[in-house]
Amino acid sequence: MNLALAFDVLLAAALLWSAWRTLSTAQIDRAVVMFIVFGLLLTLAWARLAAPDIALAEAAIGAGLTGALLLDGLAALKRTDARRPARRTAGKVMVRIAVISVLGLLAGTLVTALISLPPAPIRLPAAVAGDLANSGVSHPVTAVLLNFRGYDTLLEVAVLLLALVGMLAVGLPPAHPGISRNSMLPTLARYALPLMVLAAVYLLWAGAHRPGGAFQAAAVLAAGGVLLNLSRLQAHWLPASRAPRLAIAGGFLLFLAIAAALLAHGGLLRYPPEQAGLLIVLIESGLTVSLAVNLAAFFLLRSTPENGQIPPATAPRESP
Amino acid sequence: MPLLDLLSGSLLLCGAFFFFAGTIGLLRFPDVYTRLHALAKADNLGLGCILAGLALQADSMALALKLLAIWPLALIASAAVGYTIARRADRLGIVPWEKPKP
Amino acid sequence: MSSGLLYAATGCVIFALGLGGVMLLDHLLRRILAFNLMGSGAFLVLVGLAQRDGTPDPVPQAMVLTGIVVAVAATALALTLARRWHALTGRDEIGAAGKQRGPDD
Amino acid sequence: MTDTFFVPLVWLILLPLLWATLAFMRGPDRGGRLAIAGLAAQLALASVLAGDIAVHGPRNHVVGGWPEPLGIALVADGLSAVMLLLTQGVTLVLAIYARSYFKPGASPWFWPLAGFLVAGMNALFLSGDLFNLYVTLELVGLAAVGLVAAGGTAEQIAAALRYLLATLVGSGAYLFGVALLYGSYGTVSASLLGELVGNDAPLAVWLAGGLMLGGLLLKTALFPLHFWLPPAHGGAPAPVSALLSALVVKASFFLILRLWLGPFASLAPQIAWLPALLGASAILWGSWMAIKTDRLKMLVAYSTVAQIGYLFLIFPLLGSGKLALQAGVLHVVAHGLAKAAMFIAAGTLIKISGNERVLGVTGTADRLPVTVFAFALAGVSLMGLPPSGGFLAKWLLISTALAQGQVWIAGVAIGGGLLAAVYVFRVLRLAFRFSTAGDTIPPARPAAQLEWTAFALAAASIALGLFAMPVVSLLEGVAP
Repeated sequence: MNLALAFDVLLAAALLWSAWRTLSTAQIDRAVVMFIVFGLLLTLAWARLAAPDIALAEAAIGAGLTGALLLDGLAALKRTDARRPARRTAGKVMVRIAVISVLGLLAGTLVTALISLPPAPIRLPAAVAGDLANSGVSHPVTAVLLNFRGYDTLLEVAVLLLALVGMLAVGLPPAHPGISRNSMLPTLARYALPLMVLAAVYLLWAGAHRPGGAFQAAAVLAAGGVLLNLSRLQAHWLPASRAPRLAIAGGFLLFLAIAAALLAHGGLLRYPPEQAGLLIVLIESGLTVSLAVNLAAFFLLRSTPENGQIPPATAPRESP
Repeated sequence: MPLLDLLSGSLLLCGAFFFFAGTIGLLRFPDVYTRLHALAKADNLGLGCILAGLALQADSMALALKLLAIWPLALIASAAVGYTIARRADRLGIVPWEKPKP
Repeated sequence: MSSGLLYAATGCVIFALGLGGVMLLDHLLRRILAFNLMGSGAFLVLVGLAQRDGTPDPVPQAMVLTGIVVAVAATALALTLARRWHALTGRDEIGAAGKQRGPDD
Repeated sequence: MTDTFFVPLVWLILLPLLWATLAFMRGPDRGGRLAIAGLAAQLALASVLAGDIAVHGPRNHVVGGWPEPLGIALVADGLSAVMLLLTQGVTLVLAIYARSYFKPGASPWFWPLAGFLVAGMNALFLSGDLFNLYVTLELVGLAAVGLVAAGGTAEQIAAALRYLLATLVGSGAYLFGVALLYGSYGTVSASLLGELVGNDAPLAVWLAGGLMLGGLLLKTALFPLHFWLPPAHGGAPAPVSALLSALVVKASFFLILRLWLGPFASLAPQIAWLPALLGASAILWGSWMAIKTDRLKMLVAYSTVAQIGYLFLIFPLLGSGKLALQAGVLHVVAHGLAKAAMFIAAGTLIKISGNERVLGVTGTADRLPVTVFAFALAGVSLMGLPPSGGFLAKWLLISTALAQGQVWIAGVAIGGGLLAAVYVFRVLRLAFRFSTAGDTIPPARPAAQLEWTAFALAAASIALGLFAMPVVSLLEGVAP
């Protein structure tokens, strides 16, 4: 067994352990921390799988932003004593045992099935490499994301926007107080922010020919927004504030407009090879702003400006 | 370049040692302040050693500089976050641990 | 066993763990975590299995990038719902998935 | 140039995305008129597309100009055309209803959510790529959850949470299946997979099929995976309930049908009895709960649980001939129209009587004749009485089942119709009774849009029985 594989085995074991602890540890705050640990370990796994783009996204979005959202939610959910659920009855225990055994069987069968799987008849990496020259970018993952399967990305941005609309519809949580003004955090934010903007621009630019791109850049910018907000240098956004909405919709509308305009060239998102690079940069630049504001809005968009009260339900009931 | 490899290797080992020490501190120290101390001091030193060791093996100068740029950033972040956590702990009324008098 | 296959196998177990978590756990936050584990397991299989011969495949990698963004969107919505529920009722669970309110309550 | 620019199947996806985003940009309570204009245009586009397909056969669009397996293909056949027409038509009528149903501030983000929902469904009906379908599933699921939660009461939030967890588990299982398929064959194109998957498929492919089917059954709320549906559909505001029951559950059913007839065609027949068995249980259980419940919208929601069951009775019959498929799709359309009508009629009844119990409809027939009549017409289609679309679908189903010697399927279909009669007449009997509380409730007249939209949908579901030929002929080209 060589050293690399030994490391993989160790990492796989650590992934399983952290996943298990996320679910099994008694305190919920530890579970959240274990999940963030899981995300960081997963980042390593992506690096081991030669997927640096995913590693970047996992660190910034999967572990980073999701972690921030979870911790924020955790603070809110822990504020009052929750009613404990009813005690487990014998029937419930039986269900539990049944579900666990079925899932164990499923996992076992899946692993067996994977080990005996013959090689796939279609090999897409060769196809990607073959058409890379006509994609407008030289980094294969960006070529797939923005060109070969750009339509997936179009819908995915819609999902992100939709989640924000859904949050607005559900009713936003009240603003969190942020961290004390006298902390060193504002100082850190002041120094870090220009660097973060720089890093985002670099990631966006780099995406055309190496790992990086709009999503990673947007995640870094969004993290900057969260940092400013926590340091009380950036106020919360209110549901009525128009600027974030315009920014979010703007980038997406630009993407839609380009996708539709290319119909004139023979198909949805069908770039002419000579202009593909330029159009992709245009789309990615718009998306970086739009996605950054969208991701930051998950954290910054709140129902009250300061430590306000929880607002009443937004809608009357259907019946009196 | 066996000398460069040797230097790089010993820096990496050194870094691993400090990380190990920092982790033991995190696990074994008695309260939040001492644990922060272990993390902020030992791990940052370990990180510096590892980055230096990796920079020696980098293919290009640009890559080496990028690797080395990580260190000050991590130092600033760890200082600010360590301070913030300690301050919060203090606000919550957690009294720093003292060696029990015999 | 290649490292791709190893991570794919790990992904299978993580997916099953997450599925069990969503079904069996009570606390909403933990069920949201479990759903994220399910997703991560599927992502590992998507990339790991495709790369079991050791060649990087950009297509599933791009798909996982898409999947990660979709997962964070779903998580943000789920957390908002959980917090709204908690604000309205003070509870952090909605009862096990299989349990439902009868038609008369 | 205009030739390539005017591609109906692409605009059916782009247009709702556009008006949803514009509605979001303009802010709370905005975008209703825009949505109705957009939906009207989409209905026209869907009709043009259906006409094209009827004349020239299935339409394709290669996104980005990259053919499969590298790129994503959009495919529209007769089945997609029927679903698209149903979706645009029902949503347009519901949008008109919703504009007078929601008072300002009642559901300020309804329009963007509805827009993304329609965009997601249209994209789902048109996609030929299994991973792309995953993204559309999430689009549909999250939009639907947002719509359920928008009511804002604790009960609705709980329903939305339960729905969200169910829908996320469903799409998670689906995604896992896609991952296994990509690993096994190196592509996620539905048409290529259809050629590659054979009887000798490795275990991983069987597992993929099982997980995808399971996840989609959960999203379709087939018994016993229906637990999330009654609170979500019964608790949401009426236009939302109508959208969910009439269309959203059908979207995942459509995908099951697509996978069943496409990539998994060679594996599927061996487990065809399972969905049928669950479908039969759904009919019995859902009807029984609808008969028992004392809340009006819960009754309609449990009726959906039962009616979903019929859709799955067709699976053992799909093997020979197109009749079973036609029966299933006709049922989708008939139920979609009737259930949308029934939910918004129930919503109007509740809004006017101020009582959400079944007993609340007592004596409403003379005050809301159009609405009660719409409810009754929708009931006729659900029971499967002639000349409704529901009748035609059931008649096709029963005759196909008898022709293939599957007597039990015919028996369940007939029994389900009788049970439906019990819960529909339970409401109608009360509606035509003299109300004792009649004089205490002010005889408010609802807006005409509230009454006549329900009537239009119900009438359409009856008319389907008389004019089903276009639907049936569109399905001619769909490979069973």
